[in-house]
Amino acid sequence: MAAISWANLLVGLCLAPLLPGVIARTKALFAGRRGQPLAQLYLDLWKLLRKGAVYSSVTTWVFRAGPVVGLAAAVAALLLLPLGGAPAVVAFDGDLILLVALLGALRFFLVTAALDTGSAFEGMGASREMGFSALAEPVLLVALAAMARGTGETSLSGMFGATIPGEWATQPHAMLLIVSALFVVLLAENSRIPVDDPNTHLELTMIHEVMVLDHGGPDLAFILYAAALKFWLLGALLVGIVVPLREIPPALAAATAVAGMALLAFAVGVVESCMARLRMSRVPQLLVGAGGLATVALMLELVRS
Amino acid sequence: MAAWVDAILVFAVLTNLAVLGSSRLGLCIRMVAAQGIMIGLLPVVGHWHAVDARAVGLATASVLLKGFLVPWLLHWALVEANVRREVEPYIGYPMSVLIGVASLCLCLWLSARMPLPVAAGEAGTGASALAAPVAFFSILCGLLMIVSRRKALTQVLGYLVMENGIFTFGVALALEEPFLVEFGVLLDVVGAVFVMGVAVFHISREIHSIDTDQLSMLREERR
Amino acid sequence: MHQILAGVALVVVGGVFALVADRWSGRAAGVSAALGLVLGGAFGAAEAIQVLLGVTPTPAAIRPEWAFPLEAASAAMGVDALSAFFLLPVFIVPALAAISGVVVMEEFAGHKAVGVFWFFFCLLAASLAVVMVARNGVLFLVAWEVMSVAAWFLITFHHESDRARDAGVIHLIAAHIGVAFLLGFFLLLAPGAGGLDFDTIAAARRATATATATASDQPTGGAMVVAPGVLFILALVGFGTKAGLAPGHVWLPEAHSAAPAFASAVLSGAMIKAGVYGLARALALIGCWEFWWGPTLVVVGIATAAYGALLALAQRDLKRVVAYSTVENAGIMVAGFGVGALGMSSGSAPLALLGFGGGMLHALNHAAFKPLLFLVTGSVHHAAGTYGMDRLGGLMKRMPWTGLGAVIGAVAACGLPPLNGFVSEFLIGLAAFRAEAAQPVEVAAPLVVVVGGLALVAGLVGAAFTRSVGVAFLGHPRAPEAERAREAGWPVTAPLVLLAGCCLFLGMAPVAVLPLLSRAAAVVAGMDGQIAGDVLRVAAGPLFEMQPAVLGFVGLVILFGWWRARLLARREVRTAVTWDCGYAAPAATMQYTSTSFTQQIVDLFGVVVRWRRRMTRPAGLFPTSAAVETLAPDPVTNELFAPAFRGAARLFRRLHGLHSGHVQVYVLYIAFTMLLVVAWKMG
Amino acid sequence: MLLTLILLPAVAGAAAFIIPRDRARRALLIAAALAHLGLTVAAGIWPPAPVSGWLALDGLGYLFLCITSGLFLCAAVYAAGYLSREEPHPRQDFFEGGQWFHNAPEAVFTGNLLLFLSCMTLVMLAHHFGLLWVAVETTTLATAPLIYFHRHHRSLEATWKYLVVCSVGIALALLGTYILAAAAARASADGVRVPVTLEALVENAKRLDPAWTRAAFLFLLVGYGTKMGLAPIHTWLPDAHSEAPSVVSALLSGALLNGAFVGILRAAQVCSAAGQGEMCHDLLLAFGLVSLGMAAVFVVGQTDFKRLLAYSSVEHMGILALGVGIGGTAAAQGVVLHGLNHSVAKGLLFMVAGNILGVYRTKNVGEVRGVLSRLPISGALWVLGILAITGTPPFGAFMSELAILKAALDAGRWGVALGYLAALAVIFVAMISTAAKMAQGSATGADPAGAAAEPAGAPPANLGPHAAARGSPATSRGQHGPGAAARVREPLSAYLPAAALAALALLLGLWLPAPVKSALDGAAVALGGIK
Repeated sequence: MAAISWANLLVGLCLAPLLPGVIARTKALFAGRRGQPLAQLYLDLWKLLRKGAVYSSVTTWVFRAGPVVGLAAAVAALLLLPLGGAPAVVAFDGDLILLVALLGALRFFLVTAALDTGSAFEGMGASREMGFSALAEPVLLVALAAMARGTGETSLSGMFGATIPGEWATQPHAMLLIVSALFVVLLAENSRIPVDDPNTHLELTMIHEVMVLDHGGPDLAFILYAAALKFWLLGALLVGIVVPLREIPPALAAATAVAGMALLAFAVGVVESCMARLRMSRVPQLLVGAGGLATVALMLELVRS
Repeated sequence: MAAWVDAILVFAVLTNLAVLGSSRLGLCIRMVAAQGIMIGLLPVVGHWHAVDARAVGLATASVLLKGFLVPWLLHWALVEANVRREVEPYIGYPMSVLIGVASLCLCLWLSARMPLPVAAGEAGTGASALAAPVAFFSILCGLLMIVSRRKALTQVLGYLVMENGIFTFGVALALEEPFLVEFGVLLDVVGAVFVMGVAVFHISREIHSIDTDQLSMLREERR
Repeated sequence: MHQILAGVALVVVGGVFALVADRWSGRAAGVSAALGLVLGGAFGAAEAIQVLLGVTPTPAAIRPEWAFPLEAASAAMGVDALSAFFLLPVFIVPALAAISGVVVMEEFAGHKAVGVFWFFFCLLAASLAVVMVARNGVLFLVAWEVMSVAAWFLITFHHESDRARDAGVIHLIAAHIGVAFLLGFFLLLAPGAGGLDFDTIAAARRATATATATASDQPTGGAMVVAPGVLFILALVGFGTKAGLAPGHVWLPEAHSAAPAFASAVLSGAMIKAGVYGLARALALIGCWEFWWGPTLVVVGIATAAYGALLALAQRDLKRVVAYSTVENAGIMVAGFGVGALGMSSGSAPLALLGFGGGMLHALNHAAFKPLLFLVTGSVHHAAGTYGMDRLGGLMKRMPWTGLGAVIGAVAACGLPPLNGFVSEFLIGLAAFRAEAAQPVEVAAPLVVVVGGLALVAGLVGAAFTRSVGVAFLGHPRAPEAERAREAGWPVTAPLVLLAGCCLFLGMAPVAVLPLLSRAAAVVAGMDGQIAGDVLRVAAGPLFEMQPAVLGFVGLVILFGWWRARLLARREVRTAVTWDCGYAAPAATMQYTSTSFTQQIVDLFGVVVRWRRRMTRPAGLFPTSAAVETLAPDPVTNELFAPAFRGAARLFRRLHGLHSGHVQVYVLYIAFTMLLVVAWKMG
Repeated sequence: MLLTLILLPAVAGAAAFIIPRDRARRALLIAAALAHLGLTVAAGIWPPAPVSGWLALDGLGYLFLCITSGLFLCAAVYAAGYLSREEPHPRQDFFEGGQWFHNAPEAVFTGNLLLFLSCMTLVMLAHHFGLLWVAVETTTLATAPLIYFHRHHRSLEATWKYLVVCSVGIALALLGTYILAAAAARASADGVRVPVTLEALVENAKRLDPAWTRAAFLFLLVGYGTKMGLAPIHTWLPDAHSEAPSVVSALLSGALLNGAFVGILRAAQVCSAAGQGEMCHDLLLAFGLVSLGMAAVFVVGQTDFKRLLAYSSVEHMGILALGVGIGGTAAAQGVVLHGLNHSVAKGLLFMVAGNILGVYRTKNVGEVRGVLSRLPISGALWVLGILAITGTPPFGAFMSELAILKAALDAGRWGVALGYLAALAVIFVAMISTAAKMAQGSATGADPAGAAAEPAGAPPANLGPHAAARGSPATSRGQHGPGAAARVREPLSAYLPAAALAALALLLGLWLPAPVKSALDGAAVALGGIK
């Protein structure tokens, strides 16, 4: 059984950078452009890893620790992630708390690294990042709590295991609310369009990109890879709910899960092409709305049982 | 002998009303002195047949103190403060007399309801039905004078009238308390009045008037 | 028991020596006090750990013959697992803080009463220990108030500043009103002639609890005269004000920011625990559990935590941020107790033990990282002379050890994985999630508040501490004082490193702490230590299974750090100026300030924080100066207590007119009273 | 033995009037105080025989006699130092600017002090109600000149009010005594006469006419209540305490109020023996609560720290009345201990207030700051005193207030307990914020050493209260000077008695020596009689 989990982990580590490529490609499709190659991110990572590094004179060891701890947190979080119905490498009651906390650690060190440079832009990005994540985190946890209430399990692997189809049958509207809430959280956490524009070049409007403005070489590689892993992580949670798996052989389950992820990436691409960015003051309202959805879902679950 | 007692008590009531009604301090002092003398004679008059050394001693002492020593002191304070007339008091003179009469009726009604320890009017006990009501009336008049007058000297007189009331109550109940207490009470009353007199003397010298309005600096501000 | 008393005696002797040694030099006073505290602390902590580990059987309560003026009072003292657990921070934190304090206090040696300060510092530590050990209501209250009065002298050390004086007075008033409630609690706990000894009370209540288990709580045995609900409210308010629960927290930020930093470390690290210990002891003493206690504790706890986190965001003073985070952590501890109470009232032992265990472990963790943060602020103030974050910056380069301590403290305070803050929040979260998933609705509903609340609080506290560490320690120094800041000597940094080590140890190996926890939680839950140990080992299973993931995370950090070093080994690493869009002269003031960083979040919760912004707009064609200043006074003080106190004072002053100054009126009062009395009694 | 107890201070008082040389008179004062304390303690060890039923030493009397005697000794030591620092010649009153005043002759002051002690002893020993009334009246007359020691406008006003209010009150008490005598007269059937003494009355209390005993108790309660300072008939207390010299205020609060309280307790003993105990409880409870309420109202926003202490006395008398009102032995022990605690703490506070007044020359709380830095010893004692009087542990008052609260709660009187705790809380808030503002902060106030305009021939600066004012009286407000005002040398006699009282207050909170415990129990038994 453990082999499947490690296999899923490897799949995640390898295919994660593919998803941004898919998103970029769908946006190009909508815009009528050829778009960058699917493996663009792989190439960037390869290029960056072989470069030197330029560190600002102002920064201290905190700046250097940022990317390293960030990537470590992302990979550690991946250890906890079940994919395609198979349990995660490390699965225990309450592992969702550890997952959210690891994302918190990633965010903490990235933000402190940003503030270390002492530039106004990084400060701005850090401030916005903390502001929005302070609202996104509760939504994620309440959504997972609703899932826990529905499935009666407190471990991620248990939740996203075989019981999901039964849940869709008994509580379809609650599950729908959870999916939409998680989708909003995915967009917010990974700086996709409605919340933040990943490939804008105007520092004043950025959130995530401006935080990593001063990183270069291997540091930037680590950060980009961590971001991709984070997208894979939250995507897998969403896919775990949306694609109900019957008792099918694990290899096939993994494949369907990866297909689901690609589909998710395509969906995000579609959303990014059709919508413009929300005004900065609108974003909290979006997150609070998502929070409302998750809470309603939880209430439905509570009332039912 | 009851007739004499009643006469004295009636005299006391009249002096009370007179003091309430008059504005001239010199007159008030003399009237209160007279009341002191008459009340002082009560122990003797009450027990005319069984008069003993104790009663006579008490009577002479109170007559001497209340009739002569205290009025002399108050006169000396009056002269020192060279004040003739009570400045207009909080409650007007006619009004005070009216209140006096009303309180007399109240006292009569009250004492009728209140059981007196000694059957009223028994011969030889010196207690007469009038004693208790007159005593309460004097106390009320004393309080009224203290509360309604402005001059410090009048307040001393009010206190004296109140003491006379309480003294009549004591004698009226024909108490056989030993001699010492009677005399001690007398001594204290006079002592209190004496100290008050000295205080009035100082007040007049300190603030050149014995009007208690000057004496109202110590208060809590209503910020 | 005798070792602990010896420890307390040593601490007091240290204090007295400090008072005497002040004649020669302030430093001598500091050293003697620190010596007393360290030796006494070592003695006491040793025995406390032995009791907790069950090495020595919990010593029977000693009851020395002592002619107290009140016969209900007796000097009964005893140590059980609960007391021993809370004795740890009480003995260790003051000792560490004193070492760091000796240096800080030296500069005041000449012109301030340093000896008196050290005496009351030691008296505070000693009275804290006595509070934890007291087994009699009156002795408990006397030690409790001596603790508050000693803390007052620490808070008003800089009494020339108005803020410190007001903080001292507010602290004393809050403490005294708390004692008023505690008086009610202890006296109503065991009405009747019986003394106020905890053992007799516990036995009596347990007897009547079983007797009236079925009937309503009408008194049969006489011991249960008052409904347990009333006792619970009295205890919650009484101990809540000391622990810093929401409406009663108003004194805490003022007091902790007025006292010298290392004294605040003791106030936060040890004194707040007295409130939490008191609440635990009260719950244990009351003996029965009603269904509505759990939800009340949870709601009050989470509300306090969110309120504290929000206010921490809105502060500009480093020390007030740390003080408000104490309020937040107190909220989390009480929320843990709430989860435990829910477990007790719903009869599920694992939930109860997890809840109480989580709450108490958070108290221990808080006693590790909060003094670390306060010592950091103390070291910053000692070096840069100010607490204001907007006049600091770039201290990490100039004070590396303090900087490291600050980062570790911040990570622990935010409850992030490798460190101890996360472990206790994980326990409480686990209990909440498990109950929420499996228990019936009325138990699960309040736990949703815990789940959502903890997540929101984690987000807010994360923002608060990233801002504090970022603005104060990183970036360019914003003022000349920050420029000149230098690390103080080893006595200041050694305790920092030691406390950081504690945080790391507790974070990485929570397994070691579990046995200590189970016996203490058993006392509150009223269960036997052994059974509780087994139940908790099963319930806290995930704590063991989590180890690999956390160790994996740390291993990955080391792996990637080594990988990047190898990558960069052969390549050229240059330093340059931070990317500034090519702007010619970037200034330090262009960096984000403390309030601008958190403005976005705080505006969201504007209705709660209600901060005021004073703005001088740029005027004229060529504006010379413009400034914006935001102030965040504590809304509870400003909107609730201040108007109430002012209104009452105005009403009372209006009544002063009764003393009008005229003799006539006074005599009228006598006559009126006489009339009233006669009418009442003779009518 | 009892007679010597009374006559010793009286004779010393008379001698004090005659002795011309001040130094000898002060020595006599201290010697008489010491002798009196010695005699009291001796009377405790070898209880003397009562004198013809009128004078007797029971538990209650003995305890309050000890308190009065001990407090008088401390006051005597303080007064000796205080008088030596006072200037007899006229000087400027620093409150009302232009008015000059001079002190009363020192002989009058010392003499009256000693007469006061002998009257208080008489009050404690008197078991005959008439004698008790005479004793209480003489205490009023003895203290009137003491209040008027500084012969200026305000103290004269205070004295006048004290005399009028107390005399009216005492007159009512006289009426009560007469009614009691009347009731006794009716009870003395078949020839045997029942004297108006405590033992006789209690002995055949059953035969007393219930209506008359109730009426007697009402008048005695209101009469002696005026003297004891129970609200709303406490009006003389704040004025008298704030205008009298601090040592007199200490004696007024610490001893005089207790004397009146003993009077009420005697009446209550008789009344409860006659079966009217329940009425006494209600009345005392009512007066207690009203006093606590009034004290709480007047303490808030009080700007004069001596009036603050005066209202605190009203509060504590309220607590004593409340304790007796609740009834039962536990409450009785609380009341007795509280009487002791209050006298000790209040004496300490007034003496320290005198020191502060002497240096800062203002009673306005707003203008006094930094006492801890200017008068370190007095400042520390001030803070300890305030903590003691507000019933903060580890001081004694906490234990006694706790006992009374426990009795109230055990008796199931929730309303009373709630009101009691609320009033105590309000009073603590008001007093601690005032006292803390005074004690801490950088010192203000005129610098006695180096004011610029030194009036010619003025004696060298020293600590004497009302010491010659330097320059304009407004110096205390105007002149803060760059640095905090210098630290003032405090003479031993100014703080030694206060320090002794502070130590006693702390001791009473933590440990009770055996003799004190037996005295307290003796008094509690007598008080417990009021079921």
